[in-house]
Amino acid sequence: MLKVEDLHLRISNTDILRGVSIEVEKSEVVAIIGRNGAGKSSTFKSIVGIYKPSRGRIQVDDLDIIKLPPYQRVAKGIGYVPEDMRVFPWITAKENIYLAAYLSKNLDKIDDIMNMILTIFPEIKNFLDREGFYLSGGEKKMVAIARSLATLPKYLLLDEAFEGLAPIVVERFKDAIEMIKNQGIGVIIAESNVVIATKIAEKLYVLERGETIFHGSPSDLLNNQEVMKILRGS
Amino acid sequence: MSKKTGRRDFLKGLVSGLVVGGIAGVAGTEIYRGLAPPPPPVREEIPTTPIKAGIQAYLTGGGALWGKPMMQGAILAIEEINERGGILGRKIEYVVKSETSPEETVREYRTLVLDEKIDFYVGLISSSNTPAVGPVAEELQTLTFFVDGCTDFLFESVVPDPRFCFRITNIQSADGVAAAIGAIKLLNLTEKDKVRIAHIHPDYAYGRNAHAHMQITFEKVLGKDRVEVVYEAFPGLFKITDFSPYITEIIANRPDILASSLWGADVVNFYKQAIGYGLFEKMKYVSCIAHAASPAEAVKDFPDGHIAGVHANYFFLYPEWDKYPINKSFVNNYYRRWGTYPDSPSEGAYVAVYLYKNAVEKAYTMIGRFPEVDDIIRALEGMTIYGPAGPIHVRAEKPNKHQCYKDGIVGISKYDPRFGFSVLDKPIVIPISKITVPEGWEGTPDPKAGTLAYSWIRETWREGVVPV
Amino acid sequence: MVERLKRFFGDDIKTNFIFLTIIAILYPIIYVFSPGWGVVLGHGVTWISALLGFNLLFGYTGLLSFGHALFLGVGAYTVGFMYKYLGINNIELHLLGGILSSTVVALIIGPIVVRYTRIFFAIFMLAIAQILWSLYYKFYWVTGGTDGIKIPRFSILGISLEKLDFATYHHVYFYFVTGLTFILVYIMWRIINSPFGLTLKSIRDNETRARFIGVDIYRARLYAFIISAIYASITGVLAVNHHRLVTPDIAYWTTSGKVVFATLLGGARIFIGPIVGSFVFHIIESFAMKFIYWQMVMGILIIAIVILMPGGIAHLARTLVDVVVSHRRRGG
Amino acid sequence: MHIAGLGKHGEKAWYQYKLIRVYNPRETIDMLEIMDLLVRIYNIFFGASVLFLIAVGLNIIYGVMKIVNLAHPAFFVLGCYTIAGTGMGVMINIFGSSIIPLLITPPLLAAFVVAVSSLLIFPLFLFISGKGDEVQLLITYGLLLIFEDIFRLIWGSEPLRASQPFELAGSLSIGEYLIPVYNIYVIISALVIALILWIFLFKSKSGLLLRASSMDIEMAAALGANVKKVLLLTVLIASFLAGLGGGLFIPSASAMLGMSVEFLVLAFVVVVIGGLGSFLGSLVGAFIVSVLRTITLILFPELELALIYIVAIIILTLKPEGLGGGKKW
Repeated sequence: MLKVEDLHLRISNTDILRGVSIEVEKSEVVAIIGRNGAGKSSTFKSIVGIYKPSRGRIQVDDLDIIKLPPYQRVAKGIGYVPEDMRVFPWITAKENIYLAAYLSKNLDKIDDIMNMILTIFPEIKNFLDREGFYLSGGEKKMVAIARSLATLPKYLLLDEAFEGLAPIVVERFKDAIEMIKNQGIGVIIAESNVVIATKIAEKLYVLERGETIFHGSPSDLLNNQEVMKILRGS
Repeated sequence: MSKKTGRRDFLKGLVSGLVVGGIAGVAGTEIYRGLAPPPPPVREEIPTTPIKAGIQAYLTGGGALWGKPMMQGAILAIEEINERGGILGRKIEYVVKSETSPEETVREYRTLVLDEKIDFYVGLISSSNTPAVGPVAEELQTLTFFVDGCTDFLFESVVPDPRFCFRITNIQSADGVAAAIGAIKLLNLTEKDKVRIAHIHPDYAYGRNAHAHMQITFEKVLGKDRVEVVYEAFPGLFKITDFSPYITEIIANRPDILASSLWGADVVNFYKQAIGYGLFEKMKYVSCIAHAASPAEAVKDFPDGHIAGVHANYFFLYPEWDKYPINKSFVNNYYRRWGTYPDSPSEGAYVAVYLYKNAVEKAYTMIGRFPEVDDIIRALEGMTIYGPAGPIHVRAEKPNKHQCYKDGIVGISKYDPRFGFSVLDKPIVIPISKITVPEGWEGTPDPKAGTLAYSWIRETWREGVVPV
Repeated sequence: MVERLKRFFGDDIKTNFIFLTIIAILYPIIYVFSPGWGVVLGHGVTWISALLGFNLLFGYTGLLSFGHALFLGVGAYTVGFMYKYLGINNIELHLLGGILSSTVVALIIGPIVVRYTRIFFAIFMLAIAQILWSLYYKFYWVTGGTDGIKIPRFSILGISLEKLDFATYHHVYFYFVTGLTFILVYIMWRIINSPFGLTLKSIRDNETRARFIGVDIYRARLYAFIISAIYASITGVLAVNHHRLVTPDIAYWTTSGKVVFATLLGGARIFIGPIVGSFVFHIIESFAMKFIYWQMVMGILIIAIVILMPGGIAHLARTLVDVVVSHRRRGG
Repeated sequence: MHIAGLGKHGEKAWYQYKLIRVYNPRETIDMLEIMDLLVRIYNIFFGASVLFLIAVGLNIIYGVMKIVNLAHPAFFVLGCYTIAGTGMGVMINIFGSSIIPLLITPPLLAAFVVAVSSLLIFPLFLFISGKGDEVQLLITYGLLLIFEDIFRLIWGSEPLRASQPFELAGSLSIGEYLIPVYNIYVIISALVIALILWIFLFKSKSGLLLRASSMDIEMAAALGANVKKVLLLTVLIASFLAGLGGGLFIPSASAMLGMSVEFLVLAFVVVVIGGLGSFLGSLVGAFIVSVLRTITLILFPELELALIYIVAIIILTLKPEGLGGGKKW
């Protein structure tokens, strides 16, 4: 279980997070919903270790990782796909994946990893030798997720996974997420679109101004007028 | 007026008599016997506080080959004087500051005068720095001996009527002219139909002056149409460590001689790299300055048979030791104190301190109390003393007032196994009176080269005649 | 009370004037004890203009110029050429010439360089400054090369200072420059607190948002660049009248480094920062120069100050006031 | 005509040269002009080799850490001083005057010493990585100043030489021309170093990591890269290369205080022309700067320094990422 408790984050005198708590089981898809600037990305970056929270706990399978530097969190099973994908532009898609496997010391299992990736995203085969810079948005997304999978994570954090994608492609990614979940990986999606989130996730958290203001099932959320009002931004 | 003429006549006799024949003629057992008689009994109380000297020398970078010996020369003189009881009983203390770019050098100079409150100053190598410090010295009214920084500009255009500045080393024009005449004589250039000349000089006052004066001398003595300049380069002072592009260009232009005033680290880098390209086998290198400072380091394995200038000043082997004991004892003392042989900057600084001592003592005999700056200056003007390099005379009148003069010396480079470095061989002494603008000459500086000496040579020398 | 104190230590024009007045009162006293330190204060007051100009660009516009020596050089060589070729040594004409020539130079290069930001801007400025430096350095017969151009004492309103003794001359120089600095500080204060100044700050803080609300970023940066150039050239003009020597050193990149360090030392983004920084920098530099290994002393000081005092002296003073005040409040 | 003290070989060459000029002017001059050109090209390669060895480290550090390391040339000069001040003497004691070890060991020793010294200041690099440009520039500038005085403290203020390999290697005579063999050795070594570096960067796993880190080090960390180790590797490689360059270069010149700044100015232009953080750019830039210097020396010496900056500015305006392809290495 990935457990985030009472996370507080301060950056240059501004409170970004003020008590965020999240729980994710393995083989579970969880969505964090919130408007822009609500603290979704900051929560992710705190879990990955890019930001240093001032207070709170982050546990992976009962092991506290908040003191660990980012690269050790990867070894503990945190996989991360940032909002803008950040596929390395001047190396090929294959090298992107290969590097991730190398860094997480999974290079000996690279064949299995490639098999897994190609089952989830068969399309990747077509642009394995293309440099990241020349990939389209959807392709980049696939490579970014594949790259993260190459570290063999237990929990995969997808920041704004569906932003800017055509509706058909969104469907395609929904299937992929389903398949990833079935591998026994817990998937956490940060999402600003409530409709998509409720379709994919089994459990939802709503963030507003750095605080968790709601958690529960999709139907609970849709019925909660108060929270829905905030999310609609009125 | 009559007094003036008298002094001038006296000087004429001095320069032509003493200076030309001085090296062989004069012998003395005691270093520095000034022309003044010994001081009479004390007439007024002399303060016992020490005299404070400021020394400013290149301590780092490409100029350290000059700055270090200069500092050592000054310190040796101070220590000798202190050992014998000081100047009129006053010991000398000293402060050392570093010489760098003109702006910072001026700043350090100000610190010496304003904060350290020095009584007199000995220093400077670079011709960029003396014209920068000169006006400041006049403004701050501090007795200032420039050891080098020999550009003609200083006493011709920057401080044309100095009161407080003096300069020990021979003026640049004498340096460049001596080297060119040395080259003409030692290489028998008069026998050639045409001489192709390449130039390489550092890019500042000294290099530009050296270029002009060597060139005009070649043109005058050999005849203008027999001299062809094939290449000229002015690399920045101590900016270049890899001279190969320059070396290639020089060789590609096929000169007969390469006239150069590179010094310090530049000359070391240049000749080491030039050997690799065989430059020295293709032409004769005519340097006015290469052998002048730290020969053990600067010209350790310099190729034999080239014109070795010593800045027209001093090389420790000359005047020959057995004929001129002042030089012998100086070399011995210097070697005992510092473990190396003295050179042009160390001799210059050494003489500067003794000039001060002699002037103070001379002034004391006249006024009977420890002299003020003005008294010392009056004593210095027109004074002649015997230094390690021979007699040295302080000019009292324009042009180049307060410039010191001594005979120039040029030779041929030759490796000497006794010392383990290249020395000056077959030296020829060039009387200073023949190669420098005489006192009282009224001309105008050449507009192109900027110096009086250039005009003087152009106007008064006869073409095709070796003046010495 | 607390707010007033804090304002006083950062954003109040009075603080700047009081600080300068204190220095001006102390100057003759310091000069009597040590003329050398008097000269150092002279450097300090001379450099304020350039640092104010640099801070307008760096602290208020967010453009790090690593080539401000360019404009100091333009000012300095304008003076050099005015004297060498026209025989002019009136300081007011020098200032006028410096302002004109730096405006021209800024108008030529400004439109190109202000398109760039961050390290590219820094590099661009550095490269252009180095071009001018190498021209000063290489064209010996025009600029005097490394020997430079020597200029005599200046005259004010046609009154020559040539006959004054050293100390009097330096006092005249110091008070002339201080007076000028009062004016320059006031003008800069008005600029920074004008709508134009606020525009600059908004660009610095968030370029995209500024563009979004309709700010002409390019033009605002260009104006700031020109003002900055003029301020820097004034220091160039004054500095060479102080040394009475124009050399390529003043246009070399190390001079640019000094400008950056002195401003950061005082505190960028804070108005009084450059004013304090100018004096403290020159004091530190003179202190370091007393050592044989002065470069090492200077290097260590630079590193230590940048690490330990990232906000500069002005920021430190402000924080100290903060701490003292809150401590007293808690105690009382 | 008598020429004093020329030595047998020298005198012969002197006369030979005169004879050729007098008796056979036309043909020989054509041949000579071609030779002039070849030697100039050879010089350009030598100059470019030295500049490359400095600039490539500067570029690697900028690429990965985004620091314009003003102190980098001081690494190079530290390599020079290590050999000129101490190393060459030690090597001569060990190997006498046998040329091969004297060619090979000094650069390696210098590289080792410089790389180890860089460990001492590594925490400073760690501190400034990610800080503002002004902080980075000032701190590395401070380092440069400190280095200068450390050289003075340890090795004194006089220029130092280690020219034994240069002299032992002698000169190669091509026709009447002589060119120093040592410079050829430097050129070849630089080429070999460039090749090895290329293989490392483009064919090895660590090289892949370095390149990826230069594009997005935060992402590399999120994928499991130990940032500190990456930065350490970067600084070690850069300083190793600088030391290697210094050790290679010094026998043909002399170690001098103030050298760092001279090289900084040139290396900086190389980097700007070639492109910040680009391996290929260091090669291209070094070559261009070397060509420009040679051309200006022949045609317009007054513009020697100005011209390379003017070219740098033109390139910055037209192609701010430089000629080497920018981020692509």
